[in-house]
Amino acid sequence: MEYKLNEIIEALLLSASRPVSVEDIEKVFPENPPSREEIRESLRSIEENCINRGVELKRVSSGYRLQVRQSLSEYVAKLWEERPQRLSKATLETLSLIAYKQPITRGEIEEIRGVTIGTQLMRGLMDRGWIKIVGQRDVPGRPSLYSTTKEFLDYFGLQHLRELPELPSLPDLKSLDMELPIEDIDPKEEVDQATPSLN
Amino acid sequence: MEYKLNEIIEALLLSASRPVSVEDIEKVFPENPPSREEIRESLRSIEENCINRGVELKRVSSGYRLQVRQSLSEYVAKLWEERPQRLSKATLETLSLIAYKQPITRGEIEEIRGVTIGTQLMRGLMDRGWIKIVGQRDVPGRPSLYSTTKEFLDYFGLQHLRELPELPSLPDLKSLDMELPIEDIDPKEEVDQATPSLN
Amino acid sequence: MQNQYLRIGKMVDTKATNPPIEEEKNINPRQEEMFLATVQGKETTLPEDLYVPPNALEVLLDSFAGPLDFLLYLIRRQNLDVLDINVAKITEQYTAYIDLMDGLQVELAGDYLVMAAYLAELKSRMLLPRPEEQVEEEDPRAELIKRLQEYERFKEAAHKIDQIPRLDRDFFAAQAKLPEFSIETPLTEVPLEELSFALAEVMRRAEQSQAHLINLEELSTRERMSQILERMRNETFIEFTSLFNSKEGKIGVVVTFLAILELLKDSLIEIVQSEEFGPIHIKGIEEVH
Repeated sequence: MEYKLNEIIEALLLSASRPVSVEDIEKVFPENPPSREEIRESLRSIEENCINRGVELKRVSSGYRLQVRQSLSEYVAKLWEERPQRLSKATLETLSLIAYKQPITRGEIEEIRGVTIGTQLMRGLMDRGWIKIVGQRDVPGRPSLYSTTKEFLDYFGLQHLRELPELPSLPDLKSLDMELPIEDIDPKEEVDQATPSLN
Repeated sequence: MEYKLNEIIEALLLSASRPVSVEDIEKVFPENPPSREEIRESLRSIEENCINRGVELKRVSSGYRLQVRQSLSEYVAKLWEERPQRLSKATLETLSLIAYKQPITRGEIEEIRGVTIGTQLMRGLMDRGWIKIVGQRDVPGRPSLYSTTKEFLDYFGLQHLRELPELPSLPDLKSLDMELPIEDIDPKEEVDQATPSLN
Repeated sequence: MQNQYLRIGKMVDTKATNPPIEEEKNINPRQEEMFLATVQGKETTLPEDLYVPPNALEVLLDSFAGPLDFLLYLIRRQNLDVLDINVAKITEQYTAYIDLMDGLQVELAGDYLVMAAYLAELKSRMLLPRPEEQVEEEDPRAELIKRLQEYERFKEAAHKIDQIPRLDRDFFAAQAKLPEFSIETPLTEVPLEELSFALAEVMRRAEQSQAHLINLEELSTRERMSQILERMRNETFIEFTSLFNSKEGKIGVVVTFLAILELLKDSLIEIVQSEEFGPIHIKGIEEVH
């Protein structure tokens, strides 16, 4: 059984696009879940078995994850350089929906685009570091909410989302002034706003 | 060195988000790349080491992929918030027509299916990278010819088109004489007419 | 509707007598009962294994991939081989359904009407005497049969393809967290405008542009929503006031406040206060166990 437990946990770690917590592991067992101690024991054994493998077990704030060894990053980078995939139309549309409508679930993107989105596409965007999961929507299935990242902004040379181009079909923007008295703000203050640090 | 090669290849397999080919692996070495034989040897050893692990090495159309052992899918599926999309009848029928009769035009698909095919359906299939345009038929309007892609095979865990299930055979219609009672047809003849064609 | 003399067996009766809902449930006519529909004086049977609520025949049609699929269903229901079909009878049945749905004002996909026209034409061709010299000409029925057979092959193939284990449904690709790395040759340059064009196109297709107009103000709010959510991944409770940064000025405060309201509206956060006049905290929605 413990043997099998290692296999299951490894499978979970390698298939989730996010860190996996002990509670997550507990929950995948429909009945007779292993004890937390057993799960932790199994995680320790997976960690030990990673010696001489391409990955290592890391503990982060929200759980555990298997991560490609940093020492092998040069090879991974080469693999990514080799195929400078053009961004497909599907990718661009998905990315733009996440950028402009974040936080948004995959289902919501699909609804607007009218076509289903392959998991690969979402993973591709995550791998590039352009999008990340920021939470779950509180509906059945608890779908992940995606938002764009700092790397996304960096890539496009932006500091803030609001620097994204307006939508071509956008109506008169002057209506914005009506709602917020921009004139009242000291221009110096506005410069300060360029660093909204929440963290 | 060979030892290290296993680690590197495993790292590549786990970081590509697509199947990895022997050529892909060869190219990540800036100098002194291992020989293809060494790479294949290493892949075999990774495959063997997968026994008692949660993953297995599969060969698909565009290369090798580490995937969660299918027997563990039930656990993994529990961790996924979003249930996988079902493919609609329309999508499956269109996809199978393209798979078995490629290259084929949209009009030809419509004729056999007896329905008009929405642009969304074709775009959905293109978005997911399962079909592509490979040319134009030389008839008025020069309609696009579609075929399936390697990604289509990858998605279904196949290496070749010929691994697709056999297309049900079409009984010969010449033997069909509406004037004659059906019983007159030799049943053996019908069996002989089985001519599965993958084109 | 009345002028179609439509009468769908028990269903109409049931409705007319207005039985309590429980009773309707008890009837549960799904597999067993057979319904008779009378359309313009002709009797036809509705499929036994499909319960067809009045005015919801679209549901029936939705379960077919198209008119050929529907025709095949009609044939199979009589346990007939495609080779064995009586074209005239099938045509009649098919037409009866189309009329029935037309009578119920179900919006039919054009494909079904095209098929009806095709069948009618076939029927008329069969009524015409075949000229002696044109022996070569195919029996018009053979044409229909050929189409049905060809379609059925791919219908089956589609079914088989659906059974093949596939990625993300039956098996899962293994993937680890990537190490940190920087790519020297950058990925294909994407002009920023392409992003907004991409979105504009999606919106146009979705024909929802009205509901989805996004202004720059909204973007700041959305960005802030993401930031707050992300912070909540690490902290369960965040003191309300700590979300505001005075350095950001009035606009910053307004944007943060709007973001909190949006998150609240989307049920992504809760606002809690442990005691009267105590500090206000925001917290994530409890995980459902």
